[in-house]
Amino acid sequence: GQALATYCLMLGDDALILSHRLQQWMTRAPELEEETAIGNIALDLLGQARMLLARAGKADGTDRDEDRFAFWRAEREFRNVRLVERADADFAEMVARLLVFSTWRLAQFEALRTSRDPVLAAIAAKGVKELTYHRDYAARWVVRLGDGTAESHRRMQAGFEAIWPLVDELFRPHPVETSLPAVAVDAAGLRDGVDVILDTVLATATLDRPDARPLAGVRGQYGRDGLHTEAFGYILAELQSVARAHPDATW
Amino acid sequence: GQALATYCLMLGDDALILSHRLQQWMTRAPELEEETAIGNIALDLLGQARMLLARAGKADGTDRDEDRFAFWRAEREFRNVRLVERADADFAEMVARLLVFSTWRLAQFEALRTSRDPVLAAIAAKGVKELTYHRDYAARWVVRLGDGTAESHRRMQAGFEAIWPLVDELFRPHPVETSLPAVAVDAAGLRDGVDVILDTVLATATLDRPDARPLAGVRGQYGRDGLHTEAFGYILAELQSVARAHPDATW
Amino acid sequence: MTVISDQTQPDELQSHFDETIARERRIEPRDWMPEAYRKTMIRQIAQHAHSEIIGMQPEGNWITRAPSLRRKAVLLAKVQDEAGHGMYLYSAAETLGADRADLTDRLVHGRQKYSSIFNYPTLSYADVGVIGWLVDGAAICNQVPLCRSSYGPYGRAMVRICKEESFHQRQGYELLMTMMRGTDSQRDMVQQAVDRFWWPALMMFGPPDDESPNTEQSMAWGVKRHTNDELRQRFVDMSVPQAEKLGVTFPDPDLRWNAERGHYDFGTPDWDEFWAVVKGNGPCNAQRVAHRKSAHDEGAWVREAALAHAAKSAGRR
Amino acid sequence: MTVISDQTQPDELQSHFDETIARERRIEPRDWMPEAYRKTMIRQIAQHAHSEIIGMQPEGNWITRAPSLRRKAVLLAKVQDEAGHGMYLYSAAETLGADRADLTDRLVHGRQKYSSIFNYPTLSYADVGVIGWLVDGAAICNQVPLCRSSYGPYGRAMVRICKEESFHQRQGYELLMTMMRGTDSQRDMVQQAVDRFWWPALMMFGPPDDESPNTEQSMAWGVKRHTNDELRQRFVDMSVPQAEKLGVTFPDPDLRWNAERGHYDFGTPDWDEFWAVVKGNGPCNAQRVAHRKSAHDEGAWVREAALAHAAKSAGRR
Repeated sequence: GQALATYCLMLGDDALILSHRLQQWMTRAPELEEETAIGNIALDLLGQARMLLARAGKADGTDRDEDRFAFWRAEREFRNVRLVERADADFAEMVARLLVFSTWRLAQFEALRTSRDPVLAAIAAKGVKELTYHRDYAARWVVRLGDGTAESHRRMQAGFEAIWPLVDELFRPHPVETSLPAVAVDAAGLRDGVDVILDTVLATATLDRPDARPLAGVRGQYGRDGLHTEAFGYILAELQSVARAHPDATW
Repeated sequence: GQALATYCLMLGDDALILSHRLQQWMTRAPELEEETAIGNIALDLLGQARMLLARAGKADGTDRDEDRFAFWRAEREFRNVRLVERADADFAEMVARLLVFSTWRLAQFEALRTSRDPVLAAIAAKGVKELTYHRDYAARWVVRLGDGTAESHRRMQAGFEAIWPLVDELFRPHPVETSLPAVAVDAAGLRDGVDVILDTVLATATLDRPDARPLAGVRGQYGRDGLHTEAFGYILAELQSVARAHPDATW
Repeated sequence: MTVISDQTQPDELQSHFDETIARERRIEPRDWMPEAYRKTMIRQIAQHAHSEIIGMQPEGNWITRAPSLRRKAVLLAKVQDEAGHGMYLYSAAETLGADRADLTDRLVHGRQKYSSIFNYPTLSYADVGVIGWLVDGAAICNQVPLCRSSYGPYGRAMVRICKEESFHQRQGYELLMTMMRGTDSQRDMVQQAVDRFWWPALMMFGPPDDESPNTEQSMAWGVKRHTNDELRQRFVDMSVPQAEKLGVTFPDPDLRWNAERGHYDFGTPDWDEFWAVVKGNGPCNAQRVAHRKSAHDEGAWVREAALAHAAKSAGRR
Repeated sequence: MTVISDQTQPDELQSHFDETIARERRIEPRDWMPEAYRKTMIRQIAQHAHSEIIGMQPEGNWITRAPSLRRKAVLLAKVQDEAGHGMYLYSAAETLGADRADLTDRLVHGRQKYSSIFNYPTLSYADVGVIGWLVDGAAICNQVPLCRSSYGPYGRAMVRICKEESFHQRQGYELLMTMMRGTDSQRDMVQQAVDRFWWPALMMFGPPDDESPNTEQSMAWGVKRHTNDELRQRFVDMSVPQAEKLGVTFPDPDLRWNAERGHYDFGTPDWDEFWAVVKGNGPCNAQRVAHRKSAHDEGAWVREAALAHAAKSAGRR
């Protein structure tokens, strides 16, 4: 059905766009070990995105493939949360976002393993292991940087301050999710579990939990509704440029 | 003829792409006065580009309009020198490039005023005044920054060092130019005049003339041949994104 | 300008000021004025200047991606005009003893406001047109009366600014007209942009009169000429026929002609949203201020160098 | 590993080393080795490591723009593999007493070389395929013999690296095959990429034998197994049929089968260009080193923080 397809796009677009932001770190990371770790995470998320977008094309009956969704949709048709759109100011902001994102997504995927949709359940089962690694990787860096030098502490705190307004949106229930009981996960229900983990990591890292207010939507619309930040158009211009320059090509 | 059209594209693309790089300064300049000055210069160059691209479409008999050339050509079809492609590291690099570019283009346009092609001659006549302003604006900033603080001196020198390898290409004669005697300007012939001016400004600014070697081409090809730097694809992805997303639209 | 001798007594100064206002003449920089008037004017002009500067961002966002070279030139010129407006407005504030660097500092540290409309994102090229049509349109409704501001330099700056804004407004409307004659997806873009900007545009006139505490004093001083609700009504009345001509609708089910009043009735803006955005919690407040601050901070070495060079040059003369 | 007691005399050490080499056995980290051998090995391994790291850039340039998600995943995995290769190679160099931070420092200050091929720009997605096919292909020709390097850790690293490189080469060739079956503009892209990379790929084998002064010693030590010209010929012989199958031509009018020699004859690379690029004057030398330096410099605070945190954690234990 259309609702399931849209739900798959939500989960798929989250992964696709964060993977894009992580791809931009390749050749720019502080150490080779980080190049390979970030590359791995970007690959895992890209893999999740591909399965989810492909699933969307089956679910909505259009049989569109992953590339049709990735390269030929307009900005309004992307359903990712706005958290994944922001360009990273520095490595600290990258790991701050990765910690929040992967903690949240892991909680989602843990619940999705028992989804009534068998494809989603299988994707989730595979993803749980990956996301656990992503979260632990991010948490280790958050702790290292939070409890490292004065400079790294300052940057790590600033990284969380910068992304925190985008966190609330992760737990905002969406009609598409609520229309798919036992298939989709109730986003609001994930909040407590995620909070416990984030608070633990922040405390270990000697960081303060930001109390920034949630970033407002526009006319009650948020990323899940196709309403994005100004950064998003630039992402798509880059992501889609080669594919769109050659509409009849096969790769 | 085709040669005249190509020559118009060369001159037009130089202006179009440098204008793009200057447009990226809007809302980012160090002072409001600089926002307006950079905006003016970007507008002048954009105006020159529009006339030249339109002229190309007449000259080659295809009647393509300015937008057809700007938004629907592939990277290899752009004929601008590589100097205009680089992203500015800072304000100093921006004014360094602007000084070199506008001094060179002014010399070109002064000569083009007597071109046998009446349209080129008219475009050049109008452009000379604009380019004189651009050059003087850039020169004033080069002097201010070169002979300002230790920090600004360092940055200004670094700005010239960064762009200098791209300067040689400006004076490299191209077969299209040599095939259009009395219409096109002999690029090599501009070198001495430009050098005198640059040396004067550099000396006034207490800066050293860099002795960087020219940036190599690839298989003997340079910007004028459609061979660009890696930065160029990203420029086009952004520049052409909206136009290409709506191929049947009118604006 | 009226010259006041140094010996004039405070009471005389005040009554002279009051008389100037009452006769709708202009207060000039060297005239005596009550401190509260000076402060109010500085705040009003600075906020207006800040709005021009911050207002460059939502539109500037589309310059490099403009879909035709003509539109690119139009947009670039417009954003550049806004920088120019900012400059004259800061100059007008300086005639009151304010310091531009200090005002900029207040802006980048979030201690002085700018128009809340710029805290909404621009999400398609249609937004450029809608900002021209509705946002500049609302700004003009607000600003035309300010051309008669009792403070001379501000009134004169507004004359020039309003002229340019009208030009921008026509260009915005013309872009939308062209897009509405284009493809379905262009028409969708326009309608979506209108849907996003209509209510925020109505909020540009400020809170309802009964919640606008400064209106009375401002009107008495001749620095404000109409109430918020009057201007809002004028804007709605002007915009509805334009929307019909364009072929778009406003997202307000209560919008209809009231023959009795001779005006359009319309719904109530979401004032909670308005106050949230004013207090810094709109979709782009943090982004806009951070962007401005980063440009300002990254330009510090340039400004210092210019000062250092000027000092050296002065020394050499 | 052969254990040598502390009392062994220099002459005995040398003859033991010579014998190990002569028997094509491996030198291991704790074995005695001549200083010249150690230095040569460090330089060779470091340059190879640097090549992997710098080689990430030309391909990394296309990750975010890959035209299909499958190609994106393949390219991302490949670039990530190169980071991995860099890591084991630096580790191998460390077994000889080199310090990775020091080697990185030499790279970012232009004091140590990397393969010149990476000083050419990647200008279309076809370049990704051509780098896989020709550049990785040439690298494999160079590297397969190094799996038998007399220095153990390097030889073993090469086994793993060559395996992955072959995989990359096949993926590159497969991309080109797909593109050649696509549109005219895709075929043009492939041919142009081949035209740009063919001669630089031939130059990857180094200067002609008569201008390659170190070859003799390197072969004697078993750290080099074939001459530059031998490997170049092998690569040409291998590549020509692949090009025919693909449907592209190499930009060399002198390229033809020589039945007498049983090899392809081919033209002379532009050795002036080769030496210019080696000396730092290729189209991307400055860009590649500046990019690496900037990543390294911007990561300094992260590395410092990691050290500081490790020290704190150790103190707490």
